[in-house]
Amino acid sequence: MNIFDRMMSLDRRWVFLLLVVVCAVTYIVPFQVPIRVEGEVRSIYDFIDTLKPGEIVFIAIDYDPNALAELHPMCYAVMEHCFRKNLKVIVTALSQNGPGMAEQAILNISDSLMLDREYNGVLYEGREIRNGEDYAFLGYKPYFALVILGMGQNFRIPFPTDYYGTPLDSIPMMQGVQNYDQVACVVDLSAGNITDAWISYGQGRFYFPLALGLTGVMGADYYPYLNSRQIFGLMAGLYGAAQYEEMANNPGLAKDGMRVQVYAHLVIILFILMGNIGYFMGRRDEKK
Amino acid sequence: MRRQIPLMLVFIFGIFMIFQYFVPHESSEWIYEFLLDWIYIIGIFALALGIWSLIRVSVAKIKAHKSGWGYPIITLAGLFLMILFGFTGYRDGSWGFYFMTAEGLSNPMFRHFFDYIMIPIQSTMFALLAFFIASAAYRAFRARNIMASLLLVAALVVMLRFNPYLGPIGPVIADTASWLLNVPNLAAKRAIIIGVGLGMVATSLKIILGIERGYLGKG
Amino acid sequence: MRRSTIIVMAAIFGLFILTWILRSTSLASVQEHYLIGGFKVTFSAFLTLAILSFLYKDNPFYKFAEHLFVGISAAFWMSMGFWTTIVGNLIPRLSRSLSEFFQVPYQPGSYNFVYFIPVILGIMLLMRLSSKYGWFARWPLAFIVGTFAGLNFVRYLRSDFIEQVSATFVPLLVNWQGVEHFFSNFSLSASGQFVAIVGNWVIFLGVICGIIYFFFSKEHKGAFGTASRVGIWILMITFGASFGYTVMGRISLLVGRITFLFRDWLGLIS
Amino acid sequence: MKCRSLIAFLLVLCAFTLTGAQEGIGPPDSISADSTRGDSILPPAPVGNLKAWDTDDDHGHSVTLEWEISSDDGAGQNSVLSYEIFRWTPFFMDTLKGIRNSLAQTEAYIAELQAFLPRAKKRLKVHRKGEPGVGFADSVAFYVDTIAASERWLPLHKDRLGQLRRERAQAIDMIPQAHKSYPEQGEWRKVGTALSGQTSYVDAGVKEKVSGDYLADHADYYYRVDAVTADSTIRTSSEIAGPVQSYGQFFNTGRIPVFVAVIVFTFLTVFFVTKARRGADLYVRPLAGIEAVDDAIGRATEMGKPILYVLGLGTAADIGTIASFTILGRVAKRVAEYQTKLIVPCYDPIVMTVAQEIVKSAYLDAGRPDDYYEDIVYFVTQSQFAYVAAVNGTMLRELPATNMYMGVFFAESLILAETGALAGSIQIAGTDQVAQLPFFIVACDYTLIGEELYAASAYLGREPILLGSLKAQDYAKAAVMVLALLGLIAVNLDWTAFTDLFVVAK
Repeated sequence: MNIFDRMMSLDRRWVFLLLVVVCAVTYIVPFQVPIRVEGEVRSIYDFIDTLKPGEIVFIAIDYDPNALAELHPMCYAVMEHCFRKNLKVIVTALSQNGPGMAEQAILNISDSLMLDREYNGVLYEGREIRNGEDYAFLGYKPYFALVILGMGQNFRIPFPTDYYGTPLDSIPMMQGVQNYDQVACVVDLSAGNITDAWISYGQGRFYFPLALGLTGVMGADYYPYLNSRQIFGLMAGLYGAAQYEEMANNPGLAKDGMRVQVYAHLVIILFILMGNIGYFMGRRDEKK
Repeated sequence: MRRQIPLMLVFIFGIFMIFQYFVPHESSEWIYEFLLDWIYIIGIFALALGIWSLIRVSVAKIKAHKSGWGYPIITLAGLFLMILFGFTGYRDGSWGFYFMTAEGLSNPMFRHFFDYIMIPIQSTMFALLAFFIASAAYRAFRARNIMASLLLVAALVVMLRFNPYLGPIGPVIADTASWLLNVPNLAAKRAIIIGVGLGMVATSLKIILGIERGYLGKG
Repeated sequence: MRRSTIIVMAAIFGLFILTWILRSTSLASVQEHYLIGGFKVTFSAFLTLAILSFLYKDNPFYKFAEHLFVGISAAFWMSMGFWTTIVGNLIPRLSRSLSEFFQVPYQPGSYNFVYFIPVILGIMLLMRLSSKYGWFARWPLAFIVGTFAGLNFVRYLRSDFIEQVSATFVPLLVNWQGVEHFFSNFSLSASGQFVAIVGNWVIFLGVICGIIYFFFSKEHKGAFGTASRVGIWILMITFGASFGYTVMGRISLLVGRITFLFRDWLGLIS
Repeated sequence: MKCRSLIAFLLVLCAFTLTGAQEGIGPPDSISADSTRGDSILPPAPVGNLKAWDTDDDHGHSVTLEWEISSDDGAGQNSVLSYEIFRWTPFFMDTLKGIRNSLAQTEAYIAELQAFLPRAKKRLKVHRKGEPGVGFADSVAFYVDTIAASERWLPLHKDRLGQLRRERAQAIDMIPQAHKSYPEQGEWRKVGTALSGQTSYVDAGVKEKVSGDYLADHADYYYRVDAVTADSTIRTSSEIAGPVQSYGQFFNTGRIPVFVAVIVFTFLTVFFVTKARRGADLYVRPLAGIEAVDDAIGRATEMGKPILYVLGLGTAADIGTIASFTILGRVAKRVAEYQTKLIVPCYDPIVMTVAQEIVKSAYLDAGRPDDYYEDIVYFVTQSQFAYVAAVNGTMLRELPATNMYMGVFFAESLILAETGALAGSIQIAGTDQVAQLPFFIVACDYTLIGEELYAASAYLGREPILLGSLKAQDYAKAAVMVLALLGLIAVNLDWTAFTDLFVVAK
C-alpha cells in the first residue's frame, strides 16, 4: 500500500478525531482569525464611525431570545461602538419576548464600557454609561407597524414614557428629540417580519437611513433593498456579526463562533483534498 | 369482503376530502376537523400495538440468551419506569393518576428523565452529524467523473465562502457561493418539487381509484 | 469478561464517581441538593460520552445508552399521547364520569357521538393481535390512507404543482431599458443587471432541464438526452452546494455539546 | 387554617354566582387626549366610497370592507396615521357577553369544587385517624360541614350551568334579530385598526358559537371607518356602509385552477391506465437504483447476511411512505423466494402495522408462509434520534449486506447512511425530501431522487396499469413545460390575463 492509497483509504476515525480536537481547541483557545469584511457590513460601520459625538443612533432590538445566538453579537458590537464614539442611543424592543433580554444586553454593554479599551489603535477611556443621558430604553409596545408609524410623528405618541416609566420629556437626552428627523440612522436587528415594517412603514415613509441585522437564512431575501438603496447596510447571521466585530476591532461572540467554523471547515476541506490527491496520483501511477 | 370494504372506504374518504377542499362552507369544515381528530385518536391505539411489539421483541431477545441479551432488560426497565412516572403524579398533597398540574408536570421524575437522559442523548445523536458530514465528504467527494466533480466543486466553493485565507479570490468565491445557493439551487429544487408533486398527486389518485394497493398487503 | 474490559469498566466507573464528587463540591455553595445536582450533570455527561464513543466503535456504553433511550422515549411518547389525545381530546367528549375522574372539563355537544367511531376503529386496529379477526385492522388503515390521499391530492396539486409552475414565470430581460442602456451600464457585479438576467435564464432553463431528467417513458437520446444530462448536472451542483451549506449548522451542534462538556460538566471555561 | 379560610371564601363565591350576578356593562372605549402633543392638528379628510360585503369564498362569519384613502394620508396634511373600523353593536351583545362570563365562572367553580371534594374527604379521614388534641373536634366538624355544604352546592351549580348554556344558545340565535333595531339600542364599537395607506379590512369572526369572537351569519351589520391622526381625539368618520350580511359559500371560486388541474390529471391517468390495460406497449427508461435492488437481494443471499429495510420517519399518511410500502412488498417477496433474512425496524406504529401486513402477504405470495414470523417488522420508538440510535446499533451488530432507505427522512438520513457505509453494506436510498437528497447522494451507492421513488413501485412490478400512470405523469410534465414556456412569454409581454389563471386562493 503506497502513500496515495493510504491517503484515499484513511480510517474515518482519524477524521473524527482531528475534527473534534480542532473544534474543542479553537473553541477553548481564544486566538483570532481574520474575517473578510464585505461592503454591506462595512457601510454600516463607516456610517456610525463617522458620526459626530452627541448624534443619536436608533437601535431596534426586534428579536426574541430564540434568535439570540445570531443577533445578540450584532447588538453588542454596534451598541458598544456607538457608546465608545460618544454617540447617544435610543433603543426599542418591539418583539413581545424581547424587552427583558434587551435591557440585560444594555446593562452588560454598560458594564464593559467601564473598562479602558484600545480599538483600531485608538484608546477609549472607560466611562459610566447613564440611562437617560447616553441612552434611552423605550421598551415594548404592541402592533409594531403602528408604533413605527407613530414614532415618525413623535416618539411620545407610542411611548409617552420609557421602559422604566419616566416621561420622555424628563429624559435629558430626549430634549428636542421629536421623531426620526433628529436621529442619524436606524439599525434594525430582527428575526422576523418586523423588518418589513421598518422598510415599508419606517424608511418608506420617513426616509431615514436604515440598516438591517438579520438571521443567516433571512439575509438573501433582503439584498434587493440594498440595490434599491432603501437600506444602506446589511448584516446577516453570525458571519455578518463577525464582520462588524472585525471592523470595530472588538472580537466577541461572533468571532469566537467563526473561529471554530473556519477551522472545522478547513479540516473537512483538507480531508477532501487529501482524498482527491490520493485518487489522482494513484490513477497516474496505474497508467504508468 | 376483506379487501373490497377497505378499498371502498379509501375511495369514499378520498373523494370526500377532494370535494371538501373546494367547499368552504362551515359544514364541510366541521367534517374535516372531525376526520383529523379521529386519525389522532386511532394513532394512540396504534401506539399501544407499537409498545406491545417493543416489549415482545425485547422479551424474545432476553429469552434467547444470545450475546447482548442483557441490554433489552435496560430497555424494558426504562420503558416501565417512564410509564410509571408518566401515569402517576403528586398533586394537592396526594399521589394519584395525574399528569399535569397548574405548575407543570405532576411527577418531577418524568421531567428529570426527560432533561437528563433524553435531552443529552438526543442532542449528542444530532451532533454526530458534524462527524458524519466530515467523513461522508472525505469518503465520497472524489472527482471520478463529471457528476461527482460538479458535486465536489460546488461543495468546496460553498464551504470556502467565508474562509479568510484566500486573498484576492476570497470575494469571488463568496459571490459564486451565494450565486450557487440562490440560482441553480432554486432551479433544481423547483424541478424536483414539481416532479415530487406530480408523483404524489399521481400516487394519491392511484390510491383513491384502487390501482395502487400495495399498502393493503398486495401489489 | 476479559481482564482488560474489567479494567476499562472500573476506570470509567472511577472517573464517573470522581467527576460526580468534583461537580457536587463546586455546586455545594449554589444548590441545596448539590449531590443530586452533581449526579444529574455527571450522568448527562456520561450519556453524552457514551453516544460519542460510538464513533470509535460499537461498545457496551453505547449499547447501554441506546437501549435506555429507546425504552424511555417510547414511554415518553406514549404518556404524552395518552394525556394529550385520549384525555385531552377524546374523554371530554365521550363521558362525563371519565372526565371527572381525569379532572378535565366535560364538553357536551350534539355531535359527540361521532367520537365513538375512532374508538371503534382503534379497537379494530387492536384486533391485529388476533389471527382470526386480524383483517379488521385494514378498515382503520383504509380510512387513514384514503383521507390523506384525498387531502394530499389537492394540496400538492396546488402547492407543488400550480404554485411552483407559476413561480417559474420570470422576466428574461430584467429591467430592460433598451440595448444601448444594457451595454452602457454593463457590469459583472453581483447586483448588476447582467447577472440578474443570467440568473433568470439559468432558473428557467434549469427547471426545464430538471423536469426533462425526470421523464420516465421517453428514451434520453439526442437533444432530449443532452437536456436531461444538463438537468442532472444542475441537480448535482445543487446537492453539492446544499451539502456544503449544511456543514456550518452541524458544526454548531457539535460546539453545543462541547460547551456542555467543558462548561456545564467540567467547569473548565466560563 | 389557611385551607379553612380558602374553603370559606370559595363557598361565599359559590353563593354569589348562584344569585345570578351579572357582570356590569362597561363604559364604551373612552378616547383620551394625548397631553404630550403641543402642536395642533386639523381634522383630516374622511375616507371615501366605503363599501362592505360578505367575504368571498369562505365559511361565512366574515365581512370585507374597502375604501379610498383619506386625502390627508400620504398627501395633503399627511396627518392620518391609521384607520379605525367601527361596527354598530346592539347593547344586546353585552347581555350575551354577561351570560358567557357567568358561564365561564360557573364552570370554574364546578371544577374547583370537584377537585376540592375528594381532597377534603381524604383530609377528613386523616383527621379522624389523627391524635385527639387541641382543636381536633373542631377540625373534624369543620370538614364534615364544608363537605356537606359543597355536596349541596354542586348539583345546584350544575343546574345553573345547564340553564346558562340554554340561555346562551337562545341569545346566540337572537343576534340577527337584535341587529334589526339599528340605529336604536346600540352604539358604534371599534373592531379593528388598519394602517395608513391601507384600503381594506376584513372583519373576520370565528365560527365557534361559544367564542367571544363569534360573528353571526345573516345579521345586518353596519360599518364606519375613522381616519385617525397622531392625536387620537382628532379624527373624521366616514359615511356608513350597510346593512351587510355574512354567509358561507358552497364553492370556492378562488380554487378553480386546482379544480381544472384535478379534472385534467384524473382524465390523463384514467386514459393511460385504460390504454395500458388494453395491452399497449409502454417504454420506460432504466433506473440504476431499481436495477440495483435485485442484485442487492442476490448478494445478500450469497453472503448469508440480512437485508435492512428502513421505512423512514413518515406516517402512513405520507405518500412517500406509501410508495415505500409498495417497494417493501416487492422486496419482501424476493427475499422470501431467496430465503434471505429481512429486518424492518419501524418508527411509526401505524406504519409498523401496515408493514407487517405487507410482509406477511408477500411471504404468502412467494409460497413460504412458514418462513414468516411477526418480528421481521418491529416497532422501536417514536422518537427520531432514539430510533436512529437503535437502527445504528442493528447495522453494526447484524452487518446487513444491503440497507434500503425508502420513504420520508429528515436530519437522520446522513447518520444512517454513514453508519451503513461503515458496516460495509450496499446502500440504496430513495426519498421525496429535497433537503435530505444531498446526503443520500453522497453517502449511498444508489439514490432514487424525488419522483423516482414513486416510479419505483411501477418499475419493480412491471404491471402495465402502474406503468400507464407513469405515462400520465410524463404528459403532465410535458404540460408543465408548455405552461412554463407560455407563462414566460406572458410575463415578458406583460400578458397578465394568463398569469392570473395560476393564482389560487389560500
